[in-house]
Amino acid sequence: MQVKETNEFKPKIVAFCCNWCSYAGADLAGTNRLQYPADVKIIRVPCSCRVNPMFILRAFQRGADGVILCGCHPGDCHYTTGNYYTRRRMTLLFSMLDYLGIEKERTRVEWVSAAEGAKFAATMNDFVATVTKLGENKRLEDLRCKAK
Amino acid sequence: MQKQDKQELILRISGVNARKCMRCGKCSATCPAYDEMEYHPHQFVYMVESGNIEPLLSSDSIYKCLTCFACVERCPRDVQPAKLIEAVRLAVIREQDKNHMKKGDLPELLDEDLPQQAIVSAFRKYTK
Amino acid sequence: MQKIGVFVCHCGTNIAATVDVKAVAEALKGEPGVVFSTDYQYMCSEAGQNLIKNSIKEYGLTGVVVCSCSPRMHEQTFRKAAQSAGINPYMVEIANIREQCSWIHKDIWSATEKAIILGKAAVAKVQLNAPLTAGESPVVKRALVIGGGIAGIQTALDIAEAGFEVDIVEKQPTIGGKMTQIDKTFPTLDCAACILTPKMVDCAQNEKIKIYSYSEVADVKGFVGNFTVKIKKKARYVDEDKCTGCGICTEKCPVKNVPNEFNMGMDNRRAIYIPFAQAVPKVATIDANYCNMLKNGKCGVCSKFCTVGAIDYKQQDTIVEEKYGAIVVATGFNPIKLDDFDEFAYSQSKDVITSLEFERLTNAAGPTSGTLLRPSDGKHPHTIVFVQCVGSRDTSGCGKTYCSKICCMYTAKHAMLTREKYPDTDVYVFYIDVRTPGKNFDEFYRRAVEEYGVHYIKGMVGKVVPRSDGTLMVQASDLLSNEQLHINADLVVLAAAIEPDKSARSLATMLTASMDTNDFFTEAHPKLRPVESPTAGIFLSGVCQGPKDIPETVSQASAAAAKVIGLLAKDKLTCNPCVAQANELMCNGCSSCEKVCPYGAITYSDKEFRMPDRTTAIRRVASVNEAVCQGCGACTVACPSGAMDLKGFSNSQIMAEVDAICK
Amino acid sequence: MILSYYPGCTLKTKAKDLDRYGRKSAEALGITLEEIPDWQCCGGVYPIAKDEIATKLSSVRALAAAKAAGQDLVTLCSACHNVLKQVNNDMKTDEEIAGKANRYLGLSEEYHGETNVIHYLEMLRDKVGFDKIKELVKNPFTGKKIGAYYGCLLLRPGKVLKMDNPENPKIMEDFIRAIGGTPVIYPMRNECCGGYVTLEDKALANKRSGKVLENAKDMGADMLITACPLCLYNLNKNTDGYDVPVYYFTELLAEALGVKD
Repeated sequence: MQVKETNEFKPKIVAFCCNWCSYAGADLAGTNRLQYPADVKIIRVPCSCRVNPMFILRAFQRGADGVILCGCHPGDCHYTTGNYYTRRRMTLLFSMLDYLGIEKERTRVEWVSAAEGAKFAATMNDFVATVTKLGENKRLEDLRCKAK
Repeated sequence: MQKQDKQELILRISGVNARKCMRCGKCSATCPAYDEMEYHPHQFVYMVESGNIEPLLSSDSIYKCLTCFACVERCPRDVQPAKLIEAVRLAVIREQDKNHMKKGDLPELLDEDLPQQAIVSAFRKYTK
Repeated sequence: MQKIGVFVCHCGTNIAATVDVKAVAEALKGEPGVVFSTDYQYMCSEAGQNLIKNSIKEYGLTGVVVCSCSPRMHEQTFRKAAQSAGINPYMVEIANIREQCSWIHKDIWSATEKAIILGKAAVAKVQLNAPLTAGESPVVKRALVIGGGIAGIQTALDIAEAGFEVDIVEKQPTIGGKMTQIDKTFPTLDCAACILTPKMVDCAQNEKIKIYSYSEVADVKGFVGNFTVKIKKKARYVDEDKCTGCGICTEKCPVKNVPNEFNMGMDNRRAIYIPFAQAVPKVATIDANYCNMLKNGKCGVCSKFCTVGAIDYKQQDTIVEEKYGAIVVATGFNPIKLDDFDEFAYSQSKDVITSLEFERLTNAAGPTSGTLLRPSDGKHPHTIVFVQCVGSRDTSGCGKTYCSKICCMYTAKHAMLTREKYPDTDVYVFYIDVRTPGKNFDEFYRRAVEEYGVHYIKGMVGKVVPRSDGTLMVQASDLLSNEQLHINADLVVLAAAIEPDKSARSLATMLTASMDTNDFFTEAHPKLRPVESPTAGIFLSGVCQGPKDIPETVSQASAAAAKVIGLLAKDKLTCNPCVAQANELMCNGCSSCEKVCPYGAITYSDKEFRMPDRTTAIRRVASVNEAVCQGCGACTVACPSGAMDLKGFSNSQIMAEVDAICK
Repeated sequence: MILSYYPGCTLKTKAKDLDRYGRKSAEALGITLEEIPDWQCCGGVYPIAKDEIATKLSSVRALAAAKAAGQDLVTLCSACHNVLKQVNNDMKTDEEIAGKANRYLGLSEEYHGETNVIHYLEMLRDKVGFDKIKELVKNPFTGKKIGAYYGCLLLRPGKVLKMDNPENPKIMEDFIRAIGGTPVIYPMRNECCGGYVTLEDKALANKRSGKVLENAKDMGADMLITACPLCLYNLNKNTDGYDVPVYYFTELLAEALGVKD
């Protein structure tokens, strides 16, 4: 296995994708071989509304540099109303995180349908670029977790 | 003024979103001053939307609108054509020396029964 | 601690070309709980599956991680393999290293690194997996159809055809719905009664179908496969079993001035009535608002003339309780009220009518026996103006924002029939757009114009002025010639927008079925599940879901029936085991979860708990109905005390994944 | 009951009858109309444009005066009613206009549309009640076929004025019934008489008024009533051949109540 230069900053990005639209959109990006950085790691959830703010705080505590939530477009939620809850909850959470010093650019909610492979890839490229520009996230990170 | 600036001016003064129009023509169907107008209410909406303002500015139609609001009341899309016509008229008379009615014209137009209301209204509509 | 086996798939070169699969298998060996890790060329092949099965047995694995393609692809395959080797299928997790790794990265080093992290996350999750058992619930093999119009009739007939029992609840005294009022149907112009009434009779004669006419749904409890429904049978003061429908009572009744709703109030009926000759059931009904006997105890004429003693003035509303496996909503529509459109003078002139009233004026069973006569003076109209889009596509707040879809076609039909029957009549149609997407629809409309000489005018009517000579001055715009027209008409026909029946909203609440802002029921998926409500076991038929014409309604009705049959054909329903679960000890009874649940799956009950000091306390706690819960997880986040969790996607599992990714 | 009253310029000059009979009738109905001090002309037409502030100020002053008195503001002239209600609505709902107007006026207390503006007819309907008027009528117009002429200013825009159904109003018909007359419903009753355009285009006003009168006559009206001096002027100028006299509704009210001198 070749060894790579690791001087450049590689952000840690957690992406929560709902099972019905966005996870399928991510699969479609793969099927179409649309590239986006390997820094993005996807966690599958049944619906974007399953994402507890706790998970996002946990990600930042463990050293994530950015967290993105993807769900079905408003009105298209598999569970009818889940993404509306997401939208409201995350608006609140993100402004609180901003207050705590985690820039608004590090958090994002995007609607990606199962047909929008290209949008998924573009969104991830854009998000990674944005977070990379901001650099490492120092806020909320708990170094005790890191030591292990 | 550029074509686009004029369009923006009209839309800003009127507060109307001309894009809501679905071209049903109910405004013109209901307009009591239709026959007197060169451009009819639905044409105002369409021409403002497409930025074709110049012909409206120079047309007498803007002084024929009775501001009776029939078109506003009955428009199924809430476009409010009368407000657009008012805005075009204001765009004209707000320019210097473009008052539609001069004070000197007045005595000739008056008769002894004419209520004050008509005179103040006309001044408001025709002059700046 | 689980004993976990890791299986890394090459997928030929799909994965192996960009991910060093051996390195992945090697790296995951060191993860906690992993007792076996290997790679293989095609894990989904028979040989690959056998490798998993044999390893489970050989190493006594309790959990399996497969690093392969998307779980949307082969999760089921690997779960089945694991199950056949004796472990719970939900102890399998997939790390998606193809669609979300090898296919999108070119650099082997970073792709491999990512694949390892995804593998670690899957291992971390599996550590916390618990065996899940999909619950089963029995299916009551009987369906309920709410609404007995053409939609409900077709659905019921199709379900009965498949051998299942089905009940129709209809609030009117007869089934048949709006179609009974229609004269001819577009685009073929066959008579509505001729094609509808045989179906109504079929319903009455089919022993699998039971009709609750003059009845309403009063309450719905339960869930897919097992609904309990209370049906209110309104008192009709006539014994349905005894009444033969001879009609003598309806001739003898002295109260003659009741507006006849079947003819849109354009003529009168008696206080005891049968809505129309082909009514099903053909049973008389007493209108309590008008009957002298019921109002003040003075009359009793119908009872005297009834030869079978069917009249029962003491009849009361009764409640019937039935169990159903599936419910079909077919509540239909009504034209909107035109109070806010009086520029068309609807309330000022009898000769300004709605299209449905026009149907009655041209129907042989209507108030004029099918001769087109003006309601005001009974004369033939010579100039008729049709106005389209009255209250449709209206965002001003007076009407409906949507297109009512059927008006263009029925107006073309009305115009054409008028010109055919009365060639001396001038017919004008004012339109904004003519919308004719349907088989033979545009041809039909063009025939009205080209063969029948109907004047189609692009524009709208702005004002209708009735005059003392009985004419109607119609002021309108002709946008193509840029003129304002003044037409002296004898009759003006308004194509009023249609809206869902008023009963739909309260019904939706009972069914916990969702509705859009216009009170149309929403479908589970607008393209792929158009006849199902998002609420399991509730199906949609006809206009209750959105405006549609008869051919569309009938196809949707049959589609809904097919879905119901598919459900009723099962003896038991397998539930999704990944559902919410309330920890009763932590629940504080706040109802937050209940409020966000889109399915009404959460209920509260008082339970007795042993307290640490050996006393007992009664607390209100949530419980989830596993047959109803769809597993979205909205409640888990809404719960302030953390009592609610989602099986298969638990808080701890997801956080373990987060930890693994961020390490 | 004491209410603030905004007469408007025309009622002080050409339309003194509208004002005089209105006050007398109010008195007979037990209502005191307090003319607000130092009112200025409303301008006759509502300034529609979003950026018109100065032209709305006289109305805002009147509205603020009524607010200070803690009373509803009654108008009698259709035009004043229209202007005051629409400006009031702006002050209530359009922050930009309200902000500018308040900064300009520098009132001791900012005005944000708190005053309830009602037309005299609404006062009769909602404060007095047509049933009560019916009881107080001494000289009923029995057998008289009276057409109500609403024109445009009383009803439109319906969403702002909220006086009655703008397409099928009944407040004036109910009034006619209350004073013992028979209302004649004719569809042109809410169409424009020609308005201020009469000043420079007599032909247009003649045509519009003619249509109204023709329809009213055709539907059997012996006379028309109106609340607007300009409507009265336009209709009266063009009655040729129709023979339908036009009166202020307050004149009929005063006569019915027996307070017309």
